[in-house]
Amino acid sequence: MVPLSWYLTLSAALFSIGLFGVLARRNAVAILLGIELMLNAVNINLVAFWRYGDPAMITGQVFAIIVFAVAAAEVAVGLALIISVYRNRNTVIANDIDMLKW
Amino acid sequence: MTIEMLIWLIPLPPLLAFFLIILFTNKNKALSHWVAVGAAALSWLGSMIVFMRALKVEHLSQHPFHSSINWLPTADTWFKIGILIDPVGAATLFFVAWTIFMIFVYSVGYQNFGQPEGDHDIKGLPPHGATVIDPNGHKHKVPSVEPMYSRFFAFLGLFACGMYTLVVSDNLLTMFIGWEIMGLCSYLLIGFWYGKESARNAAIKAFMTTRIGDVFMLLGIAFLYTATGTLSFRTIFSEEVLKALATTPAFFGLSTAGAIGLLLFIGTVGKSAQWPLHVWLPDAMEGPTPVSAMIHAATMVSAGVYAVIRMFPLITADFSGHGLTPTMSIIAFIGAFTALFAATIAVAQNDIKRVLAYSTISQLGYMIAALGIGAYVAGAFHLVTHAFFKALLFLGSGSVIHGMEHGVLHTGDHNIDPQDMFNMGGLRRKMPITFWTFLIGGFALSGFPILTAGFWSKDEILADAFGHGHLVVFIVLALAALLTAFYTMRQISLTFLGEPRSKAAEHAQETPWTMTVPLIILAVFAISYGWVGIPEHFPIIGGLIPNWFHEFVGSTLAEIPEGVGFNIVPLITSLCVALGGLFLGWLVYHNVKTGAIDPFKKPLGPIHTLLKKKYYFDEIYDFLFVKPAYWIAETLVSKWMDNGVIDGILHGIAWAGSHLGTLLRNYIDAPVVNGFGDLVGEGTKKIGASIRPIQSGRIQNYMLTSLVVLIVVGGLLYYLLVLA
Amino acid sequence: MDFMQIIFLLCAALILGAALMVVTTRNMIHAALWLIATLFGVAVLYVLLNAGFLAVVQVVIYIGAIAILFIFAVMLTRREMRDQGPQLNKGWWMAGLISLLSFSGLFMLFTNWSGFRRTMVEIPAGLDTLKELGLALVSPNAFVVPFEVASVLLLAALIGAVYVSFRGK
Amino acid sequence: MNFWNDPINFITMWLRNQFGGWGMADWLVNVLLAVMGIVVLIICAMMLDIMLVWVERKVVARFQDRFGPNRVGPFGLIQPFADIIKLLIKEDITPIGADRIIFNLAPILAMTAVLLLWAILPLGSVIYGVDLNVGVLYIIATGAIGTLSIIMAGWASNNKFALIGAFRTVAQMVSYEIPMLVAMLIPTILAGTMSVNGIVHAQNVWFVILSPIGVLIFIISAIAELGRSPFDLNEAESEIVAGFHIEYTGMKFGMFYASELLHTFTFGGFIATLFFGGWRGPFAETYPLLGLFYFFIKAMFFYWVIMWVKYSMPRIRIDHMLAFNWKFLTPLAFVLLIVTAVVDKVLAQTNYHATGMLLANIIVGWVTIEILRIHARGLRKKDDIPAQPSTQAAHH
Repeated sequence: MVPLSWYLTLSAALFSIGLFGVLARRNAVAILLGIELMLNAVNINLVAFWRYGDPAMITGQVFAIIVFAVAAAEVAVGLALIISVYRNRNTVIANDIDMLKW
Repeated sequence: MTIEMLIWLIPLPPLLAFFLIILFTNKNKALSHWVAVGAAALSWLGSMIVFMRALKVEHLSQHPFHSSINWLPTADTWFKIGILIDPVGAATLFFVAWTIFMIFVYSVGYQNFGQPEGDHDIKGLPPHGATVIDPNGHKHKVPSVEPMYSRFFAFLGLFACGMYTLVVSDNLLTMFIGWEIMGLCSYLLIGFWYGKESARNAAIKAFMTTRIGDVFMLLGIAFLYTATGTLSFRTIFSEEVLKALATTPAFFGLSTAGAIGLLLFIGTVGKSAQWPLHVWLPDAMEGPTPVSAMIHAATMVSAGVYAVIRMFPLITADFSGHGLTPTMSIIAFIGAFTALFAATIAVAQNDIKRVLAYSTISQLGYMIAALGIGAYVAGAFHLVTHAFFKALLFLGSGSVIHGMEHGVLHTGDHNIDPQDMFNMGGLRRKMPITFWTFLIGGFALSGFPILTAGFWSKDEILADAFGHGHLVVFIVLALAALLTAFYTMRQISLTFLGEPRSKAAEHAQETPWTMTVPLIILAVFAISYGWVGIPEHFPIIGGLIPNWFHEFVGSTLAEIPEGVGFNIVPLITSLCVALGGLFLGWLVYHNVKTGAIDPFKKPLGPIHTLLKKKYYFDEIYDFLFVKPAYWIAETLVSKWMDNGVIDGILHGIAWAGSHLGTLLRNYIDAPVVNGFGDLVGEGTKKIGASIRPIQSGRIQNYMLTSLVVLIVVGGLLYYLLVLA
Repeated sequence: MDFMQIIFLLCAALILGAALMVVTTRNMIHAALWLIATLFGVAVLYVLLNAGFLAVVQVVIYIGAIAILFIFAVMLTRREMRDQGPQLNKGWWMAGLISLLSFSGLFMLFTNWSGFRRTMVEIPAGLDTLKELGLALVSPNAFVVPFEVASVLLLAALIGAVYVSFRGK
Repeated sequence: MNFWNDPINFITMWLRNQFGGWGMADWLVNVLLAVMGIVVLIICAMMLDIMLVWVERKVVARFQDRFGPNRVGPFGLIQPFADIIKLLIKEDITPIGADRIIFNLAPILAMTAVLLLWAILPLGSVIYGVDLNVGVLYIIATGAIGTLSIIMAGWASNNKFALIGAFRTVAQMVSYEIPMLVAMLIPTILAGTMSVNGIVHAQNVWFVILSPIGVLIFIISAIAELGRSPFDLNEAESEIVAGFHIEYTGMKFGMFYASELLHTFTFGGFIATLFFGGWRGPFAETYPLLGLFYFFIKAMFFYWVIMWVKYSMPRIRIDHMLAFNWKFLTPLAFVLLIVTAVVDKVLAQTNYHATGMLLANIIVGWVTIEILRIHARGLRKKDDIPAQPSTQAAHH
């Protein structure tokens, strides 16, 4: 049988990879991809803890579903923003989108 | 639905109608009056159901319909409001519902619904009539519809709501609220034709005058609340509370109960137009006639008497049965005096509605006097019968005026006042339904023996006064009754009998069914309602019908008052004054010719003028109160105190402040405070400029930075807290 | 090493490998497709964890909607499709360091603490987790409020996305 | 255990004993059996697919007043094999600039998405791949994979028409997924389970009687999901030549073609399963092979219905297609879902369940038609009567 710590390690690795993607990629879409990876890492954690905890307590799955909803909303709005920025500034490089200063 | 729930709901439909009409339907006349009349019908239906149920309950006074809710938190208790229907309430509800409903229906006709829009009617003035062209090409002048038709029904609805609230209340506060709603509505309705200056003044006068009474009433309520901690009738009228109130002295040698009663009574004086606050009521005739009926018969003035009846146990708390208490004496005096005083004025008035107005004051005086001498049932009885026949008379007079206006429009002679009785005459042929119903009402008012309701109620008051030995009151009231019969017959004769004294009267016309049907219904009540209160000891017919009213209403009191034993003196008196007065009136006025002056003018001379000028009360009040008030306001307060003293002080302060400000600015603010502020600002700016490059606007940099900081701090904490 | 462990390790390899490709590949379309592979792997993990519903939902939402959206977005921001120039920014070594640090920190925690279960809990016979999940989502005693809030969030996101990306007329 | 009562289990048991007798480990036997089952199912499906080519060609010919294939073999039955040979020997071209891996992966994924559906399709009372407790969602999930295959094909071809075709397809499929899912939730509610098997078992009364409008919505969105006429915008010849598979040749194109046909048949099967009792029929419980027969009859019928629609309807415009979905089908589906849920809850334990449900559907349908009529009248009024200067004033 697979111990719980394996899942957690996998989740941590996935999370770190996602984090790297968020921090290092230049393309804003790629940053969002990284965020998706991180969210999935979280979901693995939630479901694994549900399964290795008390399966009658459904909380882990519910949280996972809510994370799904949040992910969907985040992608929809995020991509809309990126496309909108792309139309106005003709770029999707995150570091070029630096209007948010002063 | 429980009956209590139904009672809660009774005041609601007219209120809803008010808001509906004001907010939504005011553009549509038909819809508006349907809403209003429908609401009145609903309330009427509810009231009738309540009344019928009340009749079925045995010992209603012990188990009245009562329910209350917590309303206002007062420290650790609740101020409760609720509804209460005991026998008095039920009887009042009965006549209130009927008259209000009738008045609503009547208004549809009175305000000329269905007639064309006026030629040059404007809002705020009575309609002037419209020109129509018939198929033959002839032009006719016909009455035009009231321009503010919907608004009128809205006000009527609010008014009805106030009255119902007052009747079903179980405590003084909500009763007072209903009372004040009516005060507002009477102001709005009297000034309904606000384009007329007289209407404006009348409205203000009515509002101000009743306000005097209301202030005292509010004082009384406050006093009562301080003394007992409650305003609920049932609690106040419990034996221990009454006893405590009766035995606690207040001021001027009055007991607390007496003092409160007196204060509350002053409210009644204002509302029911008793001397000396009677002056507003005749002027209130400026409003449309249904309003007059509403105010003078069914609702507002009755509300005053109703309040006294309600508070009767309190007023008579220290009444032992012999010898009136000071409060009661005052009440009896004012009532009796008003009864006679107003009756004398009524004799000399020519305006058909003014006669009725003074008659109302007089009759209310009757009731107040009856209550003052402890004749509880008689007062209540007269209240009910009076409501019916006075509503009938007012509506009848409205019908007459309406018919006359039709004649005026027809002839086109606008110099003729359609309300002046000397312009009428002979209308019995033109307006038969109005005539007969008016006759019934008039006879009831005069106390025409046996047949009419007025006779029984008046007779009971007289009998009570005589039987309990209040001879002065008895004589004054008998005199007043004589005068009442006289001026009633004078009115009937001048209006309906004889020959027409003007072109307008010749062309008067019977009014539409919406006006006559209420007249007929009310006429039925004006006759038949007396039969429920025939004393048991009356010769021949006494005992044929049980004296239901006495038992029913009387049971409201802790102990049912003894019916007065039969005595021939008051009966004879009342027969004499009624018949004599009627005969006298007919004798003098049955054949007044066109253009004739009042036959009484010459023999009475200056007394007639005095009466006609209403004892110069308006002028006296003007000199005593209004002028000084103007002087105080304009000269004393405005010119001297406000402009001189207060403004002077203010100007001085302003001058000093201005100079001080200049000093502070030049020597403290500019160098010290500003200098410091500028220093801080410049410093911040410089620091900001030096660390600005950190904020690159690049989101990944931010995140990287924050994560580095997080890891460093987290590592540090871990090292410090866990490892060390 | 039993059958389950083999499957798990295969899955983990797929997930991590694909995830690494997601963050390193130069071609954005490929990155999105690698993301899909990652998500598939995660779906299989859910199946291993007896959360079949979540697995299917994962496929429906992530692959059917989110990944498609990504591909659309990549195509709409077309100039970047040519994939010239570096795909990582100047601070990538710092980012890598931080990621590595966070992973090693978490890994240290996992290895140092021995309280984790080594085997799955038996799901009680007769316990239908799907039904339980459904009830929990709409039961007032459980998660109906978060659930509704999530739905409102989705609606807001829908309107917001349309508004933000709408070109106007 | 009788073969006729439970053929699959009979064979499985027999094989298990056989393998066990050879000394295999248990898990190995399980894996082996599963693989065998999958292979058998896929082979059956593919064989069916080949026949479907013939059916399609025959039916379209009859619709167009032709004979169709009639030269190769009796009734042209061998024609599909000839087609396959032709496709196999054609040159396999991968265009320059194409994304090679993705380009080759796409047709495989397209076929996979269809075959995945067969895993949960109950062919008889005991003949099915797996009884998934989230079966209804699974259908949507595989649909997502189909979408993915098309967008991959469109993008990897490095061709404008292909990309536009893929965009259109994705827009269409993602949109019509919603009414389809909602329509599938109706049998879910009525049966109280998402398992496709459970839904079949719950259909003592065919759900088409309980929810005729649900069937309509499902069929329409299924046609759109399949990308068949009148929703075949992804391969509209007059506009974008051939859409997403413009660059595909030989067997790669054949895969798309075959997947489309099989997909259609599969959806015919799901229509039958979800709303028309699936394999149910007289004696189907005792003799599952009879159920198999019933199932194929029904599935073929709906396959034919979809063809019927395809060959008798013109293609609609893309904005009409999207407007139809978002402004009509989706709201209607949601209204129907809510009504179904409420009526089901209210009448669940009563005898009027079926009647009430039918009545509710009729009312919903009637209201829909009324609203459409009023809307159409408004549109006509707006179109027909141009604003004219009022001539009435002259008369006064």
